[in-house]
Amino acid sequence: MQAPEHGTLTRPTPFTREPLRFLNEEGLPEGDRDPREVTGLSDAQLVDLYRAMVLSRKVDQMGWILVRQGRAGFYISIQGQEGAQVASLLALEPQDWVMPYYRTPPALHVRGATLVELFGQILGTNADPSKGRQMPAHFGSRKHRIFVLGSPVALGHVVAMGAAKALKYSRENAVVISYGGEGSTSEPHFHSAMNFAGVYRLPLIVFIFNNQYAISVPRAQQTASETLAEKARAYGFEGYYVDGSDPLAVYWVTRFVAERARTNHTPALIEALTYRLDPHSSADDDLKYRPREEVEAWKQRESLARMRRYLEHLGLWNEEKEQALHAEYDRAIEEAVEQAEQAGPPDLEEMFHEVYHTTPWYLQEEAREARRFAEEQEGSHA
Amino acid sequence: MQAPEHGTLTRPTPFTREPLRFLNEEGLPEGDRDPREVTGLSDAQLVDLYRAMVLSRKVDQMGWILVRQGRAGFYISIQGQEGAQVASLLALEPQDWVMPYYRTPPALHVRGATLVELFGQILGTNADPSKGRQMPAHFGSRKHRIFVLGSPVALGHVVAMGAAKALKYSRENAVVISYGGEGSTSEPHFHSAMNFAGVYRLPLIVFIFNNQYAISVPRAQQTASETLAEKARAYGFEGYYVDGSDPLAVYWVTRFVAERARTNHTPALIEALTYRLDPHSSADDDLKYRPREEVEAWKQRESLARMRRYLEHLGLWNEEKEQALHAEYDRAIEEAVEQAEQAGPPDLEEMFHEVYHTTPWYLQEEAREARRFAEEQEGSHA
Amino acid sequence: MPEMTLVQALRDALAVEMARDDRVVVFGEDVGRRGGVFTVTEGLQERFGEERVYDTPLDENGILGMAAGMALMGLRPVAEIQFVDFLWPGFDVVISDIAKERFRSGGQYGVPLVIRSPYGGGVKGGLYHSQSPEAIFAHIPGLKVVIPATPSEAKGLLISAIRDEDPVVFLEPKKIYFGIKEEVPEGEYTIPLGQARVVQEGSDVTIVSYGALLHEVLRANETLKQEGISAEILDLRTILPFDGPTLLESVAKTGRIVIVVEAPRILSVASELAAFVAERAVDYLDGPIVRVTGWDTPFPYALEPHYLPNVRRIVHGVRRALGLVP
Amino acid sequence: MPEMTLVQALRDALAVEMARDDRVVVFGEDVGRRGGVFTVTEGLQERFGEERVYDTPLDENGILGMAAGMALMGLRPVAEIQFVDFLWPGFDVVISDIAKERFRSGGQYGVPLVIRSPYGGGVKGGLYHSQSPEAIFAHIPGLKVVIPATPSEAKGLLISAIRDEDPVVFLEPKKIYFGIKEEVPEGEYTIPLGQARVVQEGSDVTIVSYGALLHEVLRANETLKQEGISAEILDLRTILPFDGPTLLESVAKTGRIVIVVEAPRILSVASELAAFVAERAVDYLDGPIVRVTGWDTPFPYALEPHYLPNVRRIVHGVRRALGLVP
Ligand SMILES: Cc1ncc(C[n+]2csc(CCOP(=O)(O)OP(=O)(O)O)c2C)c(N)n1
Ligand SMILES: Cc1ncc(C[n+]2csc(CCOP(=O)(O)OP(=O)(O)O)c2C)c(N)n1
Ligand SMILES: [Mg+2]
Ligand SMILES: [Mg+2]
Repeated sequence: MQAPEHGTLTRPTPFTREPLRFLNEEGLPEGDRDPREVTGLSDAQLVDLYRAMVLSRKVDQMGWILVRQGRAGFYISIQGQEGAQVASLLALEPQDWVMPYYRTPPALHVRGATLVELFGQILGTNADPSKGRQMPAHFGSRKHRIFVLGSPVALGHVVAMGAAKALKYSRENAVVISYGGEGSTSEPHFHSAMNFAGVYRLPLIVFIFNNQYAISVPRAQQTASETLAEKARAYGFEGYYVDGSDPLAVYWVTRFVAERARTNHTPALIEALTYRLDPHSSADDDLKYRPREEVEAWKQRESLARMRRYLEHLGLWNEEKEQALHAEYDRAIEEAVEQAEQAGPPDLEEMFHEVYHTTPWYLQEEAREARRFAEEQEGSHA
Repeated sequence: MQAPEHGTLTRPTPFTREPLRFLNEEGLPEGDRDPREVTGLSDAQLVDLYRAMVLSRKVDQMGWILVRQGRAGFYISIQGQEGAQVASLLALEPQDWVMPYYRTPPALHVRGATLVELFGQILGTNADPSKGRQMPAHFGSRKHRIFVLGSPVALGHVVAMGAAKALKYSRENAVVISYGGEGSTSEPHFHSAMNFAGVYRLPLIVFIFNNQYAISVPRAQQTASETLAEKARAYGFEGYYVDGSDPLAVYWVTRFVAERARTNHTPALIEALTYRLDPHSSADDDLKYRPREEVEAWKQRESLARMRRYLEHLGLWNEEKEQALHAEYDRAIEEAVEQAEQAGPPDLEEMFHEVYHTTPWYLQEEAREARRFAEEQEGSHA
Repeated sequence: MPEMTLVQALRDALAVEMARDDRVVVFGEDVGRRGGVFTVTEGLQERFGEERVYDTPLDENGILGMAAGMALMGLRPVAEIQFVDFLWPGFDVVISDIAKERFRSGGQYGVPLVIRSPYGGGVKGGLYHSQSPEAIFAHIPGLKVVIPATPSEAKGLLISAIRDEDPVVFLEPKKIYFGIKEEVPEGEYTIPLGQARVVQEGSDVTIVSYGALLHEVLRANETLKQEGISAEILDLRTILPFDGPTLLESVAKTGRIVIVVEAPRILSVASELAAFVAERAVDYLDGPIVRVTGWDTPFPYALEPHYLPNVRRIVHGVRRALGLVP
Repeated sequence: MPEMTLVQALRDALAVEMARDDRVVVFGEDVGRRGGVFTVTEGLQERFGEERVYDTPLDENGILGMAAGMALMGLRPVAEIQFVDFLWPGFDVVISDIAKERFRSGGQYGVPLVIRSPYGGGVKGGLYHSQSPEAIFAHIPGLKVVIPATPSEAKGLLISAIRDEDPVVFLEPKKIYFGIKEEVPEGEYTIPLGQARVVQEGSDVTIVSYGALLHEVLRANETLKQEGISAEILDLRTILPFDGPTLLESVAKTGRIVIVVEAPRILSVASELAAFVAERAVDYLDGPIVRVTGWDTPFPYALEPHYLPNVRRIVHGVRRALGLVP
């Protein structure tokens, strides 16, 4: 995305009690500021932003389908967070680095990851840049400056902190953004990452999706702090509380703190208030812990609807364009899934590669042993 | 110590930028409040407080002597923190629980631990309630409601949090106080303890000695937060910043938060600004990282001098009393050291006891083996 | 006796102990309202209230610290770690505090608590929902480590673990949480810790296993029987302190031993048992001590079917122990 | 060649690598101004500046996370953990991230870093300044684990560890930090990882050890010599991946093996080596595989002299392996 000039953004207010936002729940601008002016986003960029959100939603829907069809073993959804996820990614520069969390992948096309790669990861085939080594929802790609996340919640934060230290050491004008849910702020890794980022003034943005639940545990039982953004005080830097269903507000805040971090290494914490529209994962049953009505109410306020409404309000979008976009993406996604699947499963030997840079003697032995058993097995099936 | 009525204390101000205090650096009351009125401490109690501080200092001095004489293997000092340590312990009730840190032990006579027990721990003899199982500076005693600390910094905080949960569960009107240095706030355990204490509203007081160094690392490199007390905000409760060389201010704040916690389970963080007058431990050389003048300057402002000056100001103390007190404590300490040493080292079998409640078969075997080797060894020496 | 899955048997054990002893408190991520992501604690919060069954913030270090502190004060906490792969942020509490509390205090304090956690592969969980780290815990003096292999075993062992005076890491084979049903004794039912179970007597070879893999061993046994091989099958049950005497007795009889575990081979529990036998029973041994284990790699996702020991590999291991193959 | 203590040799290795490669960065608690509590990093901050040698907050999790992230970006961090007993708050970073980074990313990323840390007993350090947890790391695929036994070995192995593409846990025997001097090659000097060192050839028994205890083995060897026992002494050096072939070769020659380590016996590295030999070389074995180890207890304070393997216990172990005592 073409960036506005560096350092041109007005400064958002940190530590507010109410989330920063431009768009109200109907997607109409509120207050006296024109979000286009504050964010520097052109009309074309606004449309791009929306398109990327729609694509993320559609990738996500296909993820669910693949699980239902038994072609993927597991899935975890971005729905409800597309606006904040896409906008914050778009607010970055190509030289920046991204530490995703498990809800991030469906939006990573924003960083240039292809749909084939994304579905390769979900399907665990050779189309996955990580060779099918992890469960779905663990996409990473070095060439797109996306780290490979692990499953432990919040672990990425502390590693991202180290990556930010490296950027500063190497005098690269780039930031690291580390994503997580509000639950991740309870883990020790959050504390370590924040404290080191404050002490060393690192170009690190910790971006928290406060989607109000960590699986079944509500936000109020996660921490007693008034806001999550507030926690940044304990580490000597600023926290921003933003409406995560307003992509423009998220873009503004992220872009501002990223520019600042690139210039003078100021870390920042962002709390984006969102809501998870789906169950926690394909293995969850959310009716056990939250009322259907609550979910339905949030479906009315979520980012896609708001953003579309705003574009329509500006005269930049209509039903026809929406239809065309869906048709385009449906085709692209279908093709990508097919290609990803055709890449096929990894070779047996892949189990023993890249444990180390150079495979030691016993792993070579084990690889031969595994091969022998696999062949016997096939033999006996024949 | 005879307690003033519960709930009678005026509330200290949380989150101040300057440390709360009654006594200035010369030990004279400043401001318009009479510390005796605010704290509820009688003249006799003030003298008791001072006596306990002197005893702690003298126990500490003997600790250093024992190391120099090669009778103890290691020592770590309380000097510079006696005022805050003793006052905060005196502010508790017998039913409360104490999680010490390694600078706390010389003051634990305040909880009723005998000098023989304290020196038994330093010498690693049978006079140690923990049977000489740990290095010096690790005193604990169940009958005095003192937990047994381990060496890992901050680990006590998170365990103390669990103990506070148990107190609340069992509806006991008691608090747990957990001590640590400012370095301990960087560890994950601090974060976990604080967050759980906030979420469950636990009767936990985390008491931080900000003595401005963690071994060689200065406070400013430990964390970028403005004060340490500030960190409590991130967990939804209050932090108090107090002058740790003013025992009266420490008493007031500790007593207030302890009473409150016993009544309505409100956790609190206390930061006591102090200075470590000695090297980090008997294995440290502090001249490598801090100027002699800085240390000397702090020796002028420390708690013993201030408190004595205050008592003299009130006409409660004089040189004669001071001399008599020293003579009394010198004798008591000498006797205690002798008795502690005479208790003798633990039996060889003690190595295998209390690994488990009931010693499993292989440890019984190992105990026999160890005994055999020990006897051979003695045989060969004979 | 009612038939139960492993999950039901665990739930039953918790309910029995909670009803009997109000020092027993259950907590962890999602164990309250949600009843646990594997439903082990389902219904317990309704029955025993929010003070005795409750959700925690997302922080294993806090969970384990809370357990340690509660046990120190005389309660009997049963803490759930959602997957044992996620225990490590709280490992310091386990290794530095819980395991050493009784010893370092000269017996003044103890921490009778249970850390319950699902472990092991077989659920397509990839690197972080499949691991078997029991060997790490079993290297730590002061801990007990228990792994049940069937529903009734799970109940009896869990109740014993809760009543034990020492801290117990109780690892549950999630692969067989729901797949196996068996009759489980009602009410209070205990199985002593520290004793292996002789699942089947035999004379040609001793096979030791535990957890989910025990069932793979039993399947392999069908093949062995057909080949005329008489296996003595031991379920280790308690990994630490393990039942050395029963193991030695069996090897003295059979002269051959195969140890089957899921974890990577190097420094696995199979290694310890092998070393133990090689030190004590070398005179009885008529063949190599064979370890059938996971490979020495992180746990794979796409290739999981090739990772876990299966019937073929177990049978091959037995043949090696018997000198039938090189 | 200059004579150096182990500490001096380590410092020299760091200086050589820092001068050669500005991707090498050194950090940890008190390593900067203070030069490390054992003085290993003394003078490095003056020489290389505060950007390359710096102090950290008191948080091992932060230290290890920082190391992981920096390595991910192509630097070569050397992180000091002040005592390995204090590593555990950051263990999740080691086991869940560092060890698995290369594998989980399909080789897209690697984390070439070194975690330096003093380990082991012999300094009256009690429970938390004495432990030998190498077995825990050596059970984790993806890590390398290295322990030097002399000053020149320390230098050569540390330089190799820094240059290695994989993460290395480098444990330093603090007991002999200052007590042993030896000539150490100047400048760049490397010893390949993964290879054991034959310290002395022999024919009657193989003794394997590493770290500080190797010197106790050498002292025991004096007694053995007097008794006419010819020991082949191996310094394992790299604990993971360990040098199985050299081990087997030696046992094939001697037919007896004693393994000497400080850690508690159960699931110690001695157990792994014993299991390995029992699996592969049982035909060569003429006696039990003997482990001489620390006891299976937490590390004691007052009773430390009775805890660590000493000459008497090692000699006894050799006699057992040779069948001279039961
Ligand atoms: C260390 C760790 N503990 C537990 C889990 C299991 N787990 C996966 S996601 C999750 C909830 C995360 O909640 P939050 O951080 O709020 O993110 P959200 O899923 O709501 O986006 C839990 C408990 C895990 N993956 N890692
Ligand atoms: C987890 C852990 N890391 C490192 C150490 C080594 N160590 C002991 S005390 C100390 C400094 C503690 O500083 P602080 O918390 O400020 O307390 P102070 O000694 O200043 O009273 C360090 C690094 C330790 N004991 N535990
Ligand atoms: Mg959430
Ligand atoms: Mg300090």
